Amino acid sequence: MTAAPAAPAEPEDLNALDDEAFRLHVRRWIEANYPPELRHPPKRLHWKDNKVWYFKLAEKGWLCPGWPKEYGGMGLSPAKQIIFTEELERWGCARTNDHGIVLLGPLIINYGTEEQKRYFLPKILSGEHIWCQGYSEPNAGSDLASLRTEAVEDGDHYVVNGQKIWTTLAQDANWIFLLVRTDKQAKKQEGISFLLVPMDTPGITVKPIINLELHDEFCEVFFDNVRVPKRNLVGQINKGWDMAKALLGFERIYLGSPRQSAYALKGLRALAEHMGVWEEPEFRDRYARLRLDLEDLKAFYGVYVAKLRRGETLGPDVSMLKICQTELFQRIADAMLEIAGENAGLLGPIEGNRDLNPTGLYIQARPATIYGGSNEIQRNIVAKNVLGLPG
Amino acid sequence: MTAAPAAPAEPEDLNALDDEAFRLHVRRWIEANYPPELRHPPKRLHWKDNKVWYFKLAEKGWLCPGWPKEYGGMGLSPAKQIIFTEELERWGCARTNDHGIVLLGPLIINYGTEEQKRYFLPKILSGEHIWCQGYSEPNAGSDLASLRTEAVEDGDHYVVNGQKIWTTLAQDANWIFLLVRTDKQAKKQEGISFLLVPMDTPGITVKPIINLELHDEFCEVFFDNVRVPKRNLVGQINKGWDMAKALLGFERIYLGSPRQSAYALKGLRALAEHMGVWEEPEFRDRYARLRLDLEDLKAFYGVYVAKLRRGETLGPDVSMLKICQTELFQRIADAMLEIAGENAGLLGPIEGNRDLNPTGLYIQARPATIYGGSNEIQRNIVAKNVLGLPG
Amino acid sequence: MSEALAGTEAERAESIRMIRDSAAAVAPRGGDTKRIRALRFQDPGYDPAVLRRMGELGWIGLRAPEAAGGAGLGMGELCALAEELGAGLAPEPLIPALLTATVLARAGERELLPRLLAGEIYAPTAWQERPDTLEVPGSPDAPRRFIPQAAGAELFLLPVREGGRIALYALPRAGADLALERTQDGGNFGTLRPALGEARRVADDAGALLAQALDEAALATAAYLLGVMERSFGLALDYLKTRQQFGRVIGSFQALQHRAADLRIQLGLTRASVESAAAALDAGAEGAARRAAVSRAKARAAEASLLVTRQVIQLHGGIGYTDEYDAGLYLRKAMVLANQFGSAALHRRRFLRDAPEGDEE
Amino acid sequence: MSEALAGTEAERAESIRMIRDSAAAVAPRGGDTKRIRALRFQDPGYDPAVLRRMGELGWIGLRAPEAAGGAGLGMGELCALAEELGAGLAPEPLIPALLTATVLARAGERELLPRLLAGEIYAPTAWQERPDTLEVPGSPDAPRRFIPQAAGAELFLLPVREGGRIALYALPRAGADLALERTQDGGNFGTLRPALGEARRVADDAGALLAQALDEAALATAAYLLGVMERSFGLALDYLKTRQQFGRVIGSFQALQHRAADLRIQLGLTRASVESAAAALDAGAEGAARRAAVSRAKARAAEASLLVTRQVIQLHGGIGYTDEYDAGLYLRKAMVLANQFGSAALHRRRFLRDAPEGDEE
Repeated sequence: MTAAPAAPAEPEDLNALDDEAFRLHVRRWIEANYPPELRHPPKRLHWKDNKVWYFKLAEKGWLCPGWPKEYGGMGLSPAKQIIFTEELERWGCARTNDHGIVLLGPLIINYGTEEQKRYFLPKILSGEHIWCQGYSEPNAGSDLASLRTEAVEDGDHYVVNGQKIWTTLAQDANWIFLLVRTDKQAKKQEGISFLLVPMDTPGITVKPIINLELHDEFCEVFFDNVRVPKRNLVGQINKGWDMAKALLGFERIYLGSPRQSAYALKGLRALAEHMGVWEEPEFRDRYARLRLDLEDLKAFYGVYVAKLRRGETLGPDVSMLKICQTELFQRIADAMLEIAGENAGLLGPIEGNRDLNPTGLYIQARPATIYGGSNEIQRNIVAKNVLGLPG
Repeated sequence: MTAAPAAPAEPEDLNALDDEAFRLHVRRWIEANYPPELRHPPKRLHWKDNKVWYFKLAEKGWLCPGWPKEYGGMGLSPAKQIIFTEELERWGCARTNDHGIVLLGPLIINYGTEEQKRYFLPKILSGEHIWCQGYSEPNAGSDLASLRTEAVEDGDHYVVNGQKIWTTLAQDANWIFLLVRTDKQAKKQEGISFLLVPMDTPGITVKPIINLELHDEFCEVFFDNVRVPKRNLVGQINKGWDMAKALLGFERIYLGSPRQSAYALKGLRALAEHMGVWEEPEFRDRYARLRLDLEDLKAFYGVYVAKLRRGETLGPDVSMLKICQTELFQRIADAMLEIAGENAGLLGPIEGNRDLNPTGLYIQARPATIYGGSNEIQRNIVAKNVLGLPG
Repeated sequence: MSEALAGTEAERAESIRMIRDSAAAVAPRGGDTKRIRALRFQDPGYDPAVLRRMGELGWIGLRAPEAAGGAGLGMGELCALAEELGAGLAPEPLIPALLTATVLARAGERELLPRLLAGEIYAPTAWQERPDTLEVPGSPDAPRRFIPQAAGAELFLLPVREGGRIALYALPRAGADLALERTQDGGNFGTLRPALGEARRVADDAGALLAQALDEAALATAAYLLGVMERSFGLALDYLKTRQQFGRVIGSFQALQHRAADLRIQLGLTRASVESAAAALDAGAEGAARRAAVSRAKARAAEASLLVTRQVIQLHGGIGYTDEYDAGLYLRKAMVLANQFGSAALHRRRFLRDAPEGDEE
Repeated sequence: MSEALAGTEAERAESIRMIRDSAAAVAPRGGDTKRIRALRFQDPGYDPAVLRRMGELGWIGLRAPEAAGGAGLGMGELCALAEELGAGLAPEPLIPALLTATVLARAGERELLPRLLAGEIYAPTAWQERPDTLEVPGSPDAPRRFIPQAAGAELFLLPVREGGRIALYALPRAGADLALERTQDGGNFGTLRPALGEARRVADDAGALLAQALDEAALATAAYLLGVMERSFGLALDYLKTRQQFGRVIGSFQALQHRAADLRIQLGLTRASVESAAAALDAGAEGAARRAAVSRAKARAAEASLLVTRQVIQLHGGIGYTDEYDAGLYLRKAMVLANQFGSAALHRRRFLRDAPEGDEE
């Protein structure tokens, strides 16, 4: 791939471009418009820091690559969405507060009423509503069957009581979409519904969780007799989990994107050069193994991208990508720590150089195998749903 | 440790020697008496090949280190038994057909009648009875609860029907000791009894199994209405498994002896020199890891030997040694195969040199993690009986 | 040979599907271990009639140009074929036979070629002077080692350095100083002491062609190993689903489930690696990029095939260690092929040397 | 120092048991993370009063000869103590303080020594000029790096090469060019630019003593890491036994059980490695054998402590990733200490160089 030539006029239909042209077109715009000081942020950014980028995307009409054009999205094919994401990742663009874009929007588009579509979608596009996602609970992480936050009918309202956890950037959001239990008798994932709730409703308390990065990316959100109008229910009552699950499928390939490991491997190389071990044969063999793992991960990822390109849907085997990617990321981070000498103990980067940050990466790599369905759960899925093993 | 000086007279009480003196005494005798052509046999030897060594040991009175002196054994303390075994392993002595010595003898000494002791023990010491062990069954390898070979009372006989498998050197044996089910109603390991059966009893068929070493070390043994006199029952009826299990404890530390891995690591070094990779830093790092694993395994093994020396009994944590030892052995064998180039495909040793036998070792290492309770079972034991994790 | 193959993606996929189908007729996936066992541990270690049949099907000439009587197909097709043969454990030396035929066809030799393409004569290339190498020194008198299934050879193709070039000689088996050693899979390796007096020169300058063909053989071997892994894993999967212990099917134990998942991931990575490397070659990758693609696939296949085949023994427990059970056949085949045309260590080193670094690789 | 300690096996065991008991009073096993948290991320990163208490208990002088006011105890005692401190995550720089005191005591210095032994003054040795080394170049002006808990130092001990010898200088903190960096565990590393004009020479020829004491510090650090691993693993074990998911205690899932078993094995190996190394030193091992024993233990502890502490995060899932939960404290402590006094890679190389080969090792 070569450097982008001079910019042509904006094409009418981005989907009509061939993949390479589309990629270059997107790349050019990102490189010209992304705030350079926000490249490769070491931590997830808060709204106050990333909104400039959110609004730039919104202004360009590129905020919602996956939404249909009629709702203000780019209407990109799955293959083009992947390229779009790859280009964002390649340039080290920060994730925005994107739960409205990635999860809620598609859900409303698929299951919402006309009124919900008209009310909520434009406010996501404008940045007026910033959403957060209330799925996980203290006793229901990978196990939604144990969901306990409940919504009880009371006239034309539901009354919500309970607690959510690992709610990403809840302190930045003014709305939350929730999975709540509406039928206590129902078994397993039945009896769960999907509710939209303004964060300023009385009875909601947000408590940030400081994580090992010493960052408050996640929150606990408490619900104490929170009254939610019934019109804020999306889709059928007691069918919330089915809807939510249907939308997780497409997200899963992103957890397997090799970009994170590719970025980490560059960091490993830079660190090895800094530490003077780059030319050591012991290190080179280890590095070669990691590079080969990365290249094979890219090829493996390519298999799934090709499926999307052919219009196929992804099966449970995409879990394998997530396992590969996250564990490779960790092995690279582990290698960084091991060659860093005493720098492995520093709280910040080496000599203040953000490209030499073994400890930051080591800690950042820890949750990769936990979130998005822990790798233990992913292996269960592979065993049962791919290999057909019992129980 | 230095070379042995000139031989002193045979001491009266070997237990009275200090450990170093005992070790040298044993070493000297082994080096002088062990048939050199049988050192480090690549495969388990048959009776016709190893009986010369059996008789040498018998003649010296050293056949049964663990038996009390009154029954013709050496009466060694556990610590001295370990030294004795270490010295046999160090010199690469072949295992004899030792099931009578190691397993049956102690069982009869502990649980047998006076008549059984008087009849059977001398015939083990003389080599007249060569025993094999009938525990495993096709559907009860690591799972004795599933034992199906049954013994039904008929007058003063039991009638045995069923099948044993993985019976080591059954084709060499003239007696077999059996675990049989005598109570079908009993649960789990209850209802199992211990029977002694001459191999020439009508209804017994022995079928050797060719293993991946292309060797017939193991056999299947079939029982078709085999009549066994009731006097051949050892211990209480339906308590056979308890007795058998009590004797396995002491055996387990041997499965964790570092000698096998130490021998393999020497082979790895010789192969690395032969292949010209000995000086390569990539190889040296790998070799260093394996050597460190071996040295730490030796230290870990030492912890258990020290316990025995202090007269303590070994708990379920000794399973950890077996896991460490067998998996290290395999990793060394794997490394050999990987550096062997195309020699990794040879059926025999490289250039006929028995010290350069990567494929022999690679295949030999496979069952190490299967026999003696598979490593999966061992990990279950550690989790449940050492760490107290639930069922 | 380094030019991109013609055809759309769909046409390529169809061509690859066809070759798989035809392979299944000769070497059914894991279906004929009785035949495999009957041929083990005796000379020549394979069935010459089956090798002839492979010739008739155009497989030996699969990579030879159509003008030379070959099929002119791509690495995609060769890898698909090799994978099927691996899954069927076919002991016939197709890859060495194809190596010789490809080199001679590309070098313009036309006299021997027809009989080689037809599988009438098995003529392995005796290029290797030491273990674990892809280099061809071409010493006139150094013994040539590790010649696959040499017991069945009628002729050896002998690369010999003459000045700066590698010439090729054809040396008849009859009268040649050939020593045979049995291999784990029941076949054999030959060691040949060259005697050029008996040999006939058949090509003048084939060094580059040979290097290229050795790389293709390395990639095809990776594909063969992929087939071996897959069938081996399939055996374990069947066992996990049927074997009972402690009153449960053992495949319901989570530790075994997770191990099976990890092996399945290795299969996925190996397939992606081999197929993307084949696609890169068929798209015209040259020089360092070509070598890097091959090395990546071979390094993966070598390591993963050893891992999978030995873990499959472990998943079976005792029965996996019997020669009667088929798991051992796959283990032994992986032992023979893992390091052929370069070990994982060799290919890792070569990959790091040749692979482009940076964002756009 | 390289002479064997007196005492029977039982006497040694009793002495080691006593030191463990006294440690528990100051640094209860995993019992006081509130104190630990209160000291994090502010200077000096530990409690000077606790360091003084350690001095009063004779810990700083544990390895110093009795004639010099020390306790003259063995590495067995030091490792037991360090292990307890690790289990309690004690942030007080006992090992660096002991390093300085031991070197000065053995070198015959008696002026500073009493206050150092008493813990009144913290005087780390500023020996390190680059990361991941055990060598002491003693350049007069090169910055000395990675000085543990330097924010609390009143004095630095500065090794300086003079001719073929390493002399020791005492450099007061006041006025010294010292830069501080925070560490993951909430403590700090100092970088000191030496200014010998302000320093006073306190020993003439301490190179060999320093090398020996650095090895002892490396082994003590391995023991500290053993304690860290043990408590970290204990946390996970408790969690596995209580946390419910899918209607079951998660410790009943076999995949987690097997992982826990593997971590327990690493604990067993690390303990065996550290204790056998300490015993070897106490039995009088010298030179290469002494270095090999230390390197073996430190290599194991470095790798195993990183493995265990990060696996413990994984076994906890989300909660393990919160700063509020204690699992992270152990992870961070292992990050700081794993490579201190030599990384696993450095010690593996040194082991291979120094360890005797052969049957009787």
